Amino acid sequence: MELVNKWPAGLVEMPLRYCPGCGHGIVHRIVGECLEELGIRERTVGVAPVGCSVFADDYFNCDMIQGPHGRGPAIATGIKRSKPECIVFSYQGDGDLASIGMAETIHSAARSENITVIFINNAIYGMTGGQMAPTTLIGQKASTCPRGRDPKVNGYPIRICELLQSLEGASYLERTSVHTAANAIKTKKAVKRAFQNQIECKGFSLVEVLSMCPTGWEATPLNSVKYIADKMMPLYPLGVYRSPEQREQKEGGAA
Amino acid sequence: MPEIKVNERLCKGCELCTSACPKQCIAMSDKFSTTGYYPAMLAKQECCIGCGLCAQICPDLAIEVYK
Amino acid sequence: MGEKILMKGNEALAEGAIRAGCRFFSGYPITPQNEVPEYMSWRLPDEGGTFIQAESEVAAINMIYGAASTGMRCMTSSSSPGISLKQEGISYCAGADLPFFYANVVRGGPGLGNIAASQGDYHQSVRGGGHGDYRVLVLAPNSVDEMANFPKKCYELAFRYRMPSMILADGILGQMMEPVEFKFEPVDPKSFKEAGWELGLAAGRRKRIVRSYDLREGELEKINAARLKKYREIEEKEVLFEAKQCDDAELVVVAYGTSSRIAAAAVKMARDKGLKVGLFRPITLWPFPKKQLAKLAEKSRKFLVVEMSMGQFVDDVRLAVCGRIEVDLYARPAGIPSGEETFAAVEKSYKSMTPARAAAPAKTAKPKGKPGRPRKKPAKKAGRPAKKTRKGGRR
Amino acid sequence: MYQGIRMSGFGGQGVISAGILLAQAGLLEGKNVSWFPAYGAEMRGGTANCSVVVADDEVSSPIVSRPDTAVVLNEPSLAKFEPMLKPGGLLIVNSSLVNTKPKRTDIRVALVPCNAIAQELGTIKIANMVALGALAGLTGAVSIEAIAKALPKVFKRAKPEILELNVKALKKGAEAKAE
Repeated sequence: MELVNKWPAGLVEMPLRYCPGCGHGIVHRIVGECLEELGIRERTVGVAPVGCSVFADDYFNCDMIQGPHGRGPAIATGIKRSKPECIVFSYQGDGDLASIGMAETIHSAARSENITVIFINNAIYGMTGGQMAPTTLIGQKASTCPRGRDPKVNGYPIRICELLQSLEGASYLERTSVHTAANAIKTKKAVKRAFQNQIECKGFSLVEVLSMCPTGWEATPLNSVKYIADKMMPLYPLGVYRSPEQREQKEGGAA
Repeated sequence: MPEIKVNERLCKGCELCTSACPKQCIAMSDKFSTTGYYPAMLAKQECCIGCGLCAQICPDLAIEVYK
Repeated sequence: MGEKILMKGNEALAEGAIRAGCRFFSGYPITPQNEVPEYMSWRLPDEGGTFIQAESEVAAINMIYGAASTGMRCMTSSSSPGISLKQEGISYCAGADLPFFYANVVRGGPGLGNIAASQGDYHQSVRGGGHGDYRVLVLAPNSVDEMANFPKKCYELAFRYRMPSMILADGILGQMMEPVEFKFEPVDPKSFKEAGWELGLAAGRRKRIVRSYDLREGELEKINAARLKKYREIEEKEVLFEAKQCDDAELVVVAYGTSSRIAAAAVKMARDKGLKVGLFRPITLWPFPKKQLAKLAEKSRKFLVVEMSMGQFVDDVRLAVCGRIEVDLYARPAGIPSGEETFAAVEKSYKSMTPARAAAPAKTAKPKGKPGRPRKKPAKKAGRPAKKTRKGGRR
Repeated sequence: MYQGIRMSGFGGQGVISAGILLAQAGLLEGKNVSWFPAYGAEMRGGTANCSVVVADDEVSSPIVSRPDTAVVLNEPSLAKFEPMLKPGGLLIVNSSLVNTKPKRTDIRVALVPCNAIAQELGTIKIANMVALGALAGLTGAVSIEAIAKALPKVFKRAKPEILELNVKALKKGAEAKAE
C-alpha cells in the first residue's frame, strides 16, 4: 500500500482557513501541484489578492506578495519585468479582478504581459459577507441585492473570458470549473498550460475557474455543486477562448 | 486492497467527497471532530478502488489515497 | 422618536443618514463597514432613493461628486484602505465646494492592516486627507446612539458651509450593538430648497459650472483665501466637545471616539480612588477645540492623551496647549485598551505629576521654570516617584 | 451591577443570537447594554463568540476581555475562555459536548448538558437557549421573563410555537446549579 497523493510541494503543509466546501482549496492544490510538477516552484513569485484568498500568501510554497485590491496584474507586471527569469502568477477573485481591478486586468492582457492569472469566479464577494459581484447572476440574491440581481438596477453580469477574447494581447484564455472531480482534473490541465505558456514566453494567460461559495450562496456544499452545473455553466460556458496556437495561425495567415 | 484515510484535523465535513465517490463508499461520521465538524470516513473499505476522485474534489487536502 | 431600539452601529449610521434626508448612496464592499451599504441596498429603494454598488471606491466617490453637484443629499462610506482610494474625489468635492457626507469605519493599518478597530486615520481625517489645501468637517461619535444622530448634524454643517463632512468611527462602533434613540423627526427631502449652485434643469436661468480648478493667474489663491475665511468661521462657531469632572481635575484625560468611552471608565476608577481626574472629549475633531483645551491647561496640572494610534491625536492636543502644560500619551497603535489598562496609565501619569499647584499656586510656581531652563528641575525637587519612572523610561 | 459576559461555541450553535437576545432583554429591563461580535476573516466554520455587557452604569468597552461570566458551548471555547475569567467568575459549560473538566479552582462552574436537555425538549437547535437560561438563572443579569419578551423582537419571523419552545428551554436552563 503506497500513498499516491502526497501533499504538493507547491503548497505549505497547513490547514486551509476557507469555509467548508469552498472551491479555493481545490484550486490551491492544483496550483501547488503544477508548481511542483513543472519544476518552477523555486523561481515562482505569486501575487495574493484582497478577499478570501488573501491567505494565499501563507499557503503557496513560493515567494509571495500581497497587494491592494484589484492591482494584482500590475504588481505581477512589475515583478515580471524586473525579474523575467521568474514565473509570476496573480491569484484573484471576481470582485478583485472583474470589479475594482478591471482596468489592470484588461491592460495587462492588452500588453500581453507574460504572466499567469488564476481567476476564481464564484459570483459573489466572500470575505466581506456575500455582496453582489460583477459576475453575480441575474436573479441571484446577495447582501447588497437582497431581492436578487435586477438588470435594471444592478446591470448585467460580466463574462471575463468573452470580454478579453477581443484582445490581441491575450494569449491563452480558458474557462473551467471545479464542481466535480472530472472538472477539477480539467482545471489542472488548464492551469498547467497557463504556466507552460509563460515558461515559453507566449504572453498573457488567464484561467477562469467557476468555483463554489456555499457561505455566500447560503447553500450546502452539495447544493453549491449543483448550482454551478445548473445555473452558472449556462451563463459561463466552459472551454478555450483563446490559445497561442490560434494566435500563431492568425498571425501566420496574415503575413 | 486500496483505501483512503481522512485527516480529521483537516476535514471540514463538506461532503463533496461523498458525491465524487463512484462506489459510494464514503460516509460522514456522527461524531464531532476536535475542530467542530462531522468528518468524512471510509464506511465500506472493501469497495474502495483507489480511484482518488474524492481527493480531486476535496478542498482541504484531507484525503490520503493508498494503492 | 422616543423608543430605544437595539441597533448595530453601521446600521444606525445608515438609518440616521436616511432620516436626515440622504437619498443617494454609492459604495464598495470593505470590512468592517459592510452593514452600511447592505442596509442602504434594501432601505433606500423603499424611500425612493438610489443605491449603487460601484465597481471600486474610486468610482463610488466620483458618483458622489456627480450626485452632490445636483444638490442631492448623498453619502458614501468605507473603511481605511477604501477611504484612501476616495481621497482624490474628496479633494475634488472640497475644491468645488460641494457638500456631502461620508463615514470612515476605521480599521487597523497601514496597508491592508487588519479588520479590527483602530484610530490610525486621525491625521488623514483632520488634515483634509487628499492633495491640496482644504479641510473636512470631522465628527467623532463614541456610541451607537451618536452614530444614529450625528449624520443629521453632518448634513447641516456640510450644506451650511458647502463642504464635505465626515464621521470618524471605528470597527467597534460599526460592529457593536447598543440602544439607540433617534432624537429627530425624519427630514423630508422635498423640503430642501435650491441654494443657487446646483446643476440640473437650467431652463430660465444662466448656466452653472461645478469645478475645482482656476488656471487664471492669481485666481486660485483668491478662492482658497475665501475658503480659509470660511474655515476660520467654522473654527469659531462649530466646535463641539464634552467635559466631565474637569473643574477640579489635576489630571485631564483627553480622548475621542471609542477610546473616550474606555477613558471614561478609567476616570471613574481614578475618582473612586480619590484621584482628581477629569475627561475632555472633542466631538468635532475639525474644528478642534483648541481654545477650550488651552483654557483647561491653565487650571489643571497635566493632560493624558489616550488614543488607539501611535500618537496622532496628541499632536493636536499639544498644539492647542502650546507647551503650557505637560501632555502624556498612552498610545495603543491598532490595539484596544481595557478600562483597567487605561486606569494604570492614568495612575502612572498622575503620580508622576510635578508638585501640586495647590501647595504652590500656579503664579508663584512659574518663576521657577524660567525660559531656557530645563523643565525637569521642579520635578527633581519634590516628585520622587516621577524621577524614578522618568529615569527608567529614558534609559 | 456590572456583568461582562463572553459567549462562545461553534458557528451555528447560536451564541451570536443568544448574545443579542441577552442584550435586548437587558434593554427591556432598563439597563445599559452592549453586544459585540468577534468578526474574523473566515465567514463560516471555526469558533464564534461575542461579548455582552449588562450594567447599571454606562458601558465603557464593549469588548469583554476579563469576563464575569463565560458560556462555553464547545471544547475549543473552554481552552480559550477559562483562563480569561475573573477570579470568582462563573463558567457555564455545555457538558454534552465538552469532555474536559475546567482546571481553575478560583471560579464557579456550572456543568449543563445543554444539547441533551434541548434534545429532550425536541431539538438541539435550542441548546443555546438552555445555556442562556442557565446564565440568567445563575447571574440574575436579566430575568427569564425579560428574555421571553425579547424573543419576538430578535426572532421577528419565528412562529409562536417555536418561541414557546425557546421559553421552555430557557426555563429548563434556569434550573442549573453552580459549584
